[in-house]
Amino acid sequence: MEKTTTNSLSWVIGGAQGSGVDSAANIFSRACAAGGLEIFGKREYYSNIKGEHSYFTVRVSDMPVHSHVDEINVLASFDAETIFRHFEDVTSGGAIIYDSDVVNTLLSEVPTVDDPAAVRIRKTLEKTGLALSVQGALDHAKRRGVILFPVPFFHLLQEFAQKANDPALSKLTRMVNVMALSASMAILDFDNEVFAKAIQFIFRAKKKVADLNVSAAAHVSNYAKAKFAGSDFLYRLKTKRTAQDMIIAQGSQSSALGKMVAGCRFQTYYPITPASDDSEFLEANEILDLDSPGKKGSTVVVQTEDEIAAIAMAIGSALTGARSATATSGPGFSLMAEALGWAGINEVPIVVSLYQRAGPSTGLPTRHEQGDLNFAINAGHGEFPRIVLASGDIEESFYDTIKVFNLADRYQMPVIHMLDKAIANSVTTCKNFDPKKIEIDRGSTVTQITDKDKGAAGNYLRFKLSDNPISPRVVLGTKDAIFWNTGDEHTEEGHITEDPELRVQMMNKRMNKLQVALREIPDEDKVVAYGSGDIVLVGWGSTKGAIIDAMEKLASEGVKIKFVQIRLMSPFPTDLLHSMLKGAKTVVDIEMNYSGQLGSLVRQHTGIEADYQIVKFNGRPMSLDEVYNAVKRIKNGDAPRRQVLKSGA
Amino acid sequence: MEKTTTNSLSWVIGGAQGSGVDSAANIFSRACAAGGLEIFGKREYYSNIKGEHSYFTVRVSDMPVHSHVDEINVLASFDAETIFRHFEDVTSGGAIIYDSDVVNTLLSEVPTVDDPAAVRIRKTLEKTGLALSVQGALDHAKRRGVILFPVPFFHLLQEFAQKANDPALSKLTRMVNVMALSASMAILDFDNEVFAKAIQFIFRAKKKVADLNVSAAAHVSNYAKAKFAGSDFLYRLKTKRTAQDMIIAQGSQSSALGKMVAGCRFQTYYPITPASDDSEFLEANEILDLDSPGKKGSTVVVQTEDEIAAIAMAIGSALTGARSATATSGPGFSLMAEALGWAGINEVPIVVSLYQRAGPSTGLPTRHEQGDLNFAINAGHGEFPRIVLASGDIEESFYDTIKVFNLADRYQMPVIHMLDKAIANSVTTCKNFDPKKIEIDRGSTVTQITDKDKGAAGNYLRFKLSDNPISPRVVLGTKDAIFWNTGDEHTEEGHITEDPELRVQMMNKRMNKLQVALREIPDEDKVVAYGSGDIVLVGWGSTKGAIIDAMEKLASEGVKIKFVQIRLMSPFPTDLLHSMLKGAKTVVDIEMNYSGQLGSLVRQHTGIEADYQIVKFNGRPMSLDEVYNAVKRIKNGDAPRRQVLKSGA
Amino acid sequence: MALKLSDYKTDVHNDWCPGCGDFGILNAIQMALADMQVPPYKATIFSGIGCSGKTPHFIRTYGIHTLHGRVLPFAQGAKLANPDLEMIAVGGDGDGLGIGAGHFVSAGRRNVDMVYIIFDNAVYGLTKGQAAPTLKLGMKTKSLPQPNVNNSVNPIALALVAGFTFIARGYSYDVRHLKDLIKKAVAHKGLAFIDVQQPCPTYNDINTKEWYQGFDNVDPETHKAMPRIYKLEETGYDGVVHDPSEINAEMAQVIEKSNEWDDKIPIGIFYQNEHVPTYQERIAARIPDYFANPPSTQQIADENDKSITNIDRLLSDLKVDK
Amino acid sequence: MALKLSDYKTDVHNDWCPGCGDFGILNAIQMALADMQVPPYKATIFSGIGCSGKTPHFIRTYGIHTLHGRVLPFAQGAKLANPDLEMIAVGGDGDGLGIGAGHFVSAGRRNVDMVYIIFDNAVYGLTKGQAAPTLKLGMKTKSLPQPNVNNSVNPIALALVAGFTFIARGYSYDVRHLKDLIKKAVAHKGLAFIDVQQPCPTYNDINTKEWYQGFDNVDPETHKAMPRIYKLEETGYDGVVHDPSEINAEMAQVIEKSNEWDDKIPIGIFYQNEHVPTYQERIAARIPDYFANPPSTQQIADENDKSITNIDRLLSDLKVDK
Ligand SMILES: Cc1ncc(C[n+]2csc(CCOP(=O)(O)OP(=O)(O)O)c2C)c(N)n1
Ligand SMILES: Cc1ncc(C[n+]2csc(CCOP(=O)(O)OP(=O)(O)O)c2C)c(N)n1
Ligand code: SF4
Ligand code: SF4
Ligand SMILES: [Mg+2]
Ligand SMILES: [Mg+2]
Repeated sequence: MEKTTTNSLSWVIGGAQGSGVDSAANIFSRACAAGGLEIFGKREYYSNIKGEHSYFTVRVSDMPVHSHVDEINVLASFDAETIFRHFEDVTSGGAIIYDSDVVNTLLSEVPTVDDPAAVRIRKTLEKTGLALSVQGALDHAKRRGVILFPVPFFHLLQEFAQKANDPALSKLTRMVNVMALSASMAILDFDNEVFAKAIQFIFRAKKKVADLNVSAAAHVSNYAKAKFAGSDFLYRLKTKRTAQDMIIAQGSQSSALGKMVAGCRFQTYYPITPASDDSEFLEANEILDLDSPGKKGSTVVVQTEDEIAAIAMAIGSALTGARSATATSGPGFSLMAEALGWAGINEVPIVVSLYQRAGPSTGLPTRHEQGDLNFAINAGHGEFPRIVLASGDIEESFYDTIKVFNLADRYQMPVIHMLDKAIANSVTTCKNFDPKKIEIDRGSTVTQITDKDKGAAGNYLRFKLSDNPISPRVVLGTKDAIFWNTGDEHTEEGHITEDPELRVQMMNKRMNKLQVALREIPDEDKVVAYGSGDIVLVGWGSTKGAIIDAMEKLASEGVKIKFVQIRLMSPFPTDLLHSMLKGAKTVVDIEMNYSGQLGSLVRQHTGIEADYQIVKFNGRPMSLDEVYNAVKRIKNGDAPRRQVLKSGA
Repeated sequence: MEKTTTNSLSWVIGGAQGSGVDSAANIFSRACAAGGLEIFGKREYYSNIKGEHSYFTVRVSDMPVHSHVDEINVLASFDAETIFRHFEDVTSGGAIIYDSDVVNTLLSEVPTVDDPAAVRIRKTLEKTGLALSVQGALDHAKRRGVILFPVPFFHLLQEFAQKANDPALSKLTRMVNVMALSASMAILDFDNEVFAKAIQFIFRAKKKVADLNVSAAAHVSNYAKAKFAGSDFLYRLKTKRTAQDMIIAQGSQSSALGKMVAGCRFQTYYPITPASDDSEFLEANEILDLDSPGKKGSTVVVQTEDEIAAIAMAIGSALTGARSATATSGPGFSLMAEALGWAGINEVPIVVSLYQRAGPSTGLPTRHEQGDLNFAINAGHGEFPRIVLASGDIEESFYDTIKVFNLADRYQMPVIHMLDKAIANSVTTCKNFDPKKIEIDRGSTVTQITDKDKGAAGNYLRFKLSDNPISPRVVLGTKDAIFWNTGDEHTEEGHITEDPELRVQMMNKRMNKLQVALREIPDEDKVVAYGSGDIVLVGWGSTKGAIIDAMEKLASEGVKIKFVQIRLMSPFPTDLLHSMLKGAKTVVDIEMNYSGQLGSLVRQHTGIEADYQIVKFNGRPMSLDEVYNAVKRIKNGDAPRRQVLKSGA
Repeated sequence: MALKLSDYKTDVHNDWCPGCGDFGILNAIQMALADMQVPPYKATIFSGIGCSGKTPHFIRTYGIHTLHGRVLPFAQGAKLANPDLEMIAVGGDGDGLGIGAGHFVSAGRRNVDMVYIIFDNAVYGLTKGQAAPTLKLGMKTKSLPQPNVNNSVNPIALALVAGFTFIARGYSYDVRHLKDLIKKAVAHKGLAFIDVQQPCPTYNDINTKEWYQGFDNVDPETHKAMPRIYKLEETGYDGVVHDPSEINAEMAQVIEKSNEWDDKIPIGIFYQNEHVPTYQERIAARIPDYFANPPSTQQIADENDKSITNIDRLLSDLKVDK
Repeated sequence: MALKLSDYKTDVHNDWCPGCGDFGILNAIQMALADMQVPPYKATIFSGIGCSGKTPHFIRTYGIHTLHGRVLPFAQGAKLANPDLEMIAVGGDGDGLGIGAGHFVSAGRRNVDMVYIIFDNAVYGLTKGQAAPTLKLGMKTKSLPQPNVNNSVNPIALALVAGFTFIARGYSYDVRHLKDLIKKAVAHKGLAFIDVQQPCPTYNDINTKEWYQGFDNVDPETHKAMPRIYKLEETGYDGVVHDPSEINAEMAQVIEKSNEWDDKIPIGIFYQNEHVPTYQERIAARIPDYFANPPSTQQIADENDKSITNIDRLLSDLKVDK
């Protein structure tokens, strides 16, 4: 590689949980974004509080990016483990920034490198006859053309303390994260000022910490620029003017922000990764600004004793008219199955934000998978209507959140909003969210009861049978509108019935709402097609980014494919999908689970069986390269029917 | 009707819950069976303890019967409501036995006749200008050729008391059930001795009660024979020699009996209709006879605090090597979703007997539906292997119960045994169960650990990766075999791992077991075909009886159809089903739910979409006539794609 | 126009067994509502699943018949979203202390201002008489194949430890006394619990009406039945925590009284403590206008269906050019 | 050959935070097992989900890491199927007293002969520091956006009311004392509960090691920290129920002691009552050979794989020609 690569790279920072990997990556991301660049970042970590290896990948570009790549161009590290975990992925011409004090650390001295990983690393090093140490790993990289940037962090910290005339500072090893970051910025020749501002921003709650980090960063930067001047390293990040109205959106906040805008005023939760952030963000911002100045809104966020209580409380709240939701992940959702059916039979609008993570059971609790599709569609005994909508990325998830509340109100049924760990733990630059874009639709409601709403016995008929399966809704506390709810089959008033005819009518009423929904929901909320071509990738949820990016890469090579993103998972948009798949020569099911759940669903509803399946279930999201390669193989005719993707550390 | 109909009729007894309808029906069934006849009986009742209408239908024949019919040939009653509920269904030439004291009871005077039913009855009576009273209903029946048999129960009771010289007996109104039964037996000319013996048998626990009932029955019988001599009623029941080795099997006991034979020694449950009977029968018979004389076995039955504890305890027990199960219905099963996944990832053999009832939510808790198929197959977040087997009738359910334990052990996974209310609350004559027919297969187990079972570190490898996805199982307390279990993804030893490669290997290992199971499970446990013909009915579970009986009736008219009963619901027997549906001109999906869940499943796996759908979801099981008529319409080409069956009171 | 008792009755057919203790509790609730003149539309009765779970259908207020064991979370959610409504939760002993025991304990920690009444018949009625959590160890009611193998839970003591701030016991055949308890429970600021001894003539042949009346326990001198039920208030017992410092003594007294059984069964108020802030008050400490503007009544959109929530402050933090 | 402490250790990397109180509990369990010379294969450690839930992986006995909140049902099921094995259940306070509170109460009713240890750090550790059920009302640990809105549950009192027959509190930095408690709990006939005060240095900055040691609570005279932790046994406290008649007094004393907090926190045995039959004994009362022939070891088939269960007696009742 001779030419400089500007504004297109994959940067990774790694370190032990709790050592500031996130902050460093946030600073990096924000700095790039503030420098007018586009980024996509994602976080990987163990189910652990302190000590296990975590890392953050950020891809930067001039153009929008929606996914990560397998390759690393710059690896910023400050511990031994990060080298061991990632040295093989750094590209020729790429950089490894590392602590020069850890080079002699042996693989066997890092207890957090678990057996299977250690075996792999040992093999790689042994094959090339290198030492089973950081040095060996670095040598391995170097041989492949990676450029090494040793940084004596401890020594620099001491210098820094001396300079600042404050010996205590030399103990502030917590700052090495920013120091490693600063070294990357230095070799990338990133704008100092923008960088400093980003540090200030991330630490804005603690001015002193911020200032200290800025100074430490500058110190490292000076060292690195001096030391590494003239290196062969040719990646650069050049800031530009920022586009107007761009934000750097956090996947952990988009749904919560959507809930605020949607008017969700009651959220329950029981802590669980990666769903808790949604609730915690709502709680931390429980007092809401309103357009009417002087007035405030508020969200009551209740941490419940378990997920059964979480959904039950949210339903109770929904009955009073408050838009209500709960957020959870697989294990919690399993516990909600029963109450979901209660909401279904009683036609209660309620939103469940389901943040998927890798199962089954506790599974890989901090890792990624789309394994809950079948379950979300079928959770709960018996048959009742529900809507399941899946968002493909952070931006979608904001708007979808508003939409799911509308759907819940309009069709009076539980709505499951499918998100996942990949969305929740990623960050991206995108257009600022527009809170006015989606109107609030509370569906058919009554507040003044007239005789026509009442039955023969003079009682209000909550579940009135008519041509319209959607009977207007009232809320608890409405005058003249007393009704009953029961988990049993009910009469129009809501009392228990076991009458066989009424039973059939009520089943028809409830299930027919799905037909209405299917008719009314706009196409773009059902299925969205991107591009065109003989090969059609059918996918859902957070694989969208990698697919979109791979499409573009393929297109640049003249390979045109079409991507069909299914968003409405239930009721299934059979007809629309049919029309979109018409003429497809090769249909490819692509998703993040073992069994190809979407593929089965498509076949179940349309009869169309995918010709190929691309699946991944190792807990790591799909990369651009993986999708690209898998499609390439299909294109070239040398793909097996099922490709199992396996990248990711 | 001129000719006598011997040994072929449909008899119904009705009355308030708690008034002895069941006992009367049990006596009737046993008497018929003891008289060498075949019977099929089924019970319908409200979710109520006392007072609501319940009834028992028994079909009797010389030939095996497997279902009920819509028509009633003899209606035995002793209250007003039974007349109101059933008078329209009694056939011309059929009989109504009723209490002559209730004829003036007005429809409006029976509070347990709920609104929708009352409206329908009123309409019927008004249309013919009849009084809105029992008399009106009787007149209605009479006009249609029904023969009326008024019996002055109260008066007869007094006579009986006088005769016995015990005035207190006149208060024993609890005996009217047997008295109404006795009146039926009298007009059917049933053998007195066999009848008396049946009464003695049912009340065998209370000799005095038994004797009293026998005498009261005789008293009524004498009265009826004298009073109704020479009536036009032409149905007769003629006893014959009993076939050898026949039993009268109760659906509520067959699975429990199977569990005893299977060696299930630990069962947990939380009370729920209609599943509790299974556990209660096990508990009531907790001490077990063994073939080795002098030795006893035993079942520990634990009533838990909820269904989550029920499945968790059963899994805990299974880990010690005891064959362990839990039994529940929809709501309870919903609560088990999470733990099911734990058993799946930890490869624990465990059996869940799932007695379906009508959902969603509390639904129609004492009524019938096959609404939990999709849920059973998909319950629990993430992906893990499970086997779902559905029994078609009482006899099958006994043998299947033994098989499910074998499957659980052999494939080391949770097995869901699908039963339902229709099976649980029915009774039938059938060949005696053969406890030796199915061998006990505990699968691959180890008790002596050798070095080959151990890993590099000298630890036993519970989840050893090898060509065989089924790793031999040991139980807690085995020497030298310490292992770990976790809901997280695990290493071969059972420790937590987040390694992406190991993850893939473990997922493959677990899921591959399903392929092995699919290969090894005998065809007759996957799909069973009956008959042949262009029209192929595809069904599952307890609709089997009505379909088999309808097939026979159709065959007698020269209409030949084929019935394909799917038994293995998951993993789905795609290839076998494919081969069985090959050449089918018309495929008909027939099942007891709203959405045709089996139909979707068939399409999902085979691509075959049923041409017609016959569904029922009013809470009442399908009758022979309904199936017959629905198929007839298809045959005649005047059937809509979807036929919704609605019979049943 | 004053509301009458009949205004709280529905025309739904009541299918409880004849003589069931549930009738008394139903009457007491209706009488209490009438006494307090609660407008029917301002009250909601929540219930669990069981014979007791059918209660709301017989009361003409809003009625939410929820899931087995989940009545407390449903009711708490509703109450927190609309603190203006009167929420009364009812359910069986199996419902509340078996499958629902976790919610019971957690509700105590919240102290939401509402009432919870348990219909305590010591059996699972609607599923045909299995042992419920309040059935004593070794008892064999007629529907059990074997004597009960579980120890009974003590609902009063459990409520106390869980943190309920009003704890009482009623008896379903003393309807007026029970009605008064319910009124006091509704008036109480905080989470009120009433454990009602409710004979189930169908399945519980041990704790029958006659047993409560002491027919099996005849005074050898007077030859009269010695009723087991007696009223705490008639013995000078005072369950009110007048000052937080009394807590230990008060708790000890509650535990002791709650352990009385067999020959003497106290009814009345065991404990009342209004020194604990309600959950609503705790919310209001964080969200100042919570009572005036609770979740259920907040305006969320303008007349053009545009959201009126303004998230600019939060979005501005995300702006890249910040 | 005597078993050594190291025989109870696995080589699994322990990823608890440095200084976590969990280490002390882990050591105490291993030391207790070694002291008692329990053969590793004869013991199983069950756990829930949380930081605490990882414990079994560090102990070389059978280890079953179950689901969040469900450790007690899993462990009870195993113990009842094989009463010969030593079963120790462990888990977090969120696990056992939040989502698992219902099982906690119900386990008390059973009194299965086993041990349950709660790692009581007042936070949900593994999910990053949310308030756990034992965190006091109004406390704001560093990970909370707002002070805790829930009242805390009192695990000792809850265990008492639920029916646990051995109730103790330990402190994770007094490993020897805790080890002794565990040994006594194992020796106890019935369900034993140990609530272990376990500092979580990462999320709970209130109930820290320093706080337990009283560094914030310096004696104005001696200028020495006044440790909060003290030992019940050193005060002459006797928690043993020597005779069932003492129950009321004993319970009152437990409640009072369990309410001590802030300045004085007792550890040691609060309560022990061996007059209550264990669940195993209750089963044995119905199934005489239960202990000799429990579910886990019953022979169910002969050498030809034929079932040896004989249901002829039951089938003969169904015979039509009977
Ligand atoms: C999850 C679940 N499990 C089981 C049931 C079945 N069930 C219905 S009522 C009932 C018990 C009722 O007993 P209790 O709560 O004491 O009320 P009671 O009938 O005695 O008033 C049970 C277990 C259910 N509806 N849902
Ligand atoms: C059903 C379910 N809900 C939520 C979670 C997420 N979760 C994992 S650990 C944990 C809390 C742990 O807190 P605690 O029990 O106190 O244990 P600690 O980590 O403090 O030891 C939770 C809620 C889960 N695993 N399962
Ligand atoms: S079973 Fe018992 S509790 Fe239920 S209605 Fe009958 S008497 Fe009442
Ligand atoms: S988070 Fe707390 S409890 Fe968990 S390991 Fe760290 S210090 Fe221990
Ligand atoms: Mg009860
Ligand atoms: Mg904790």
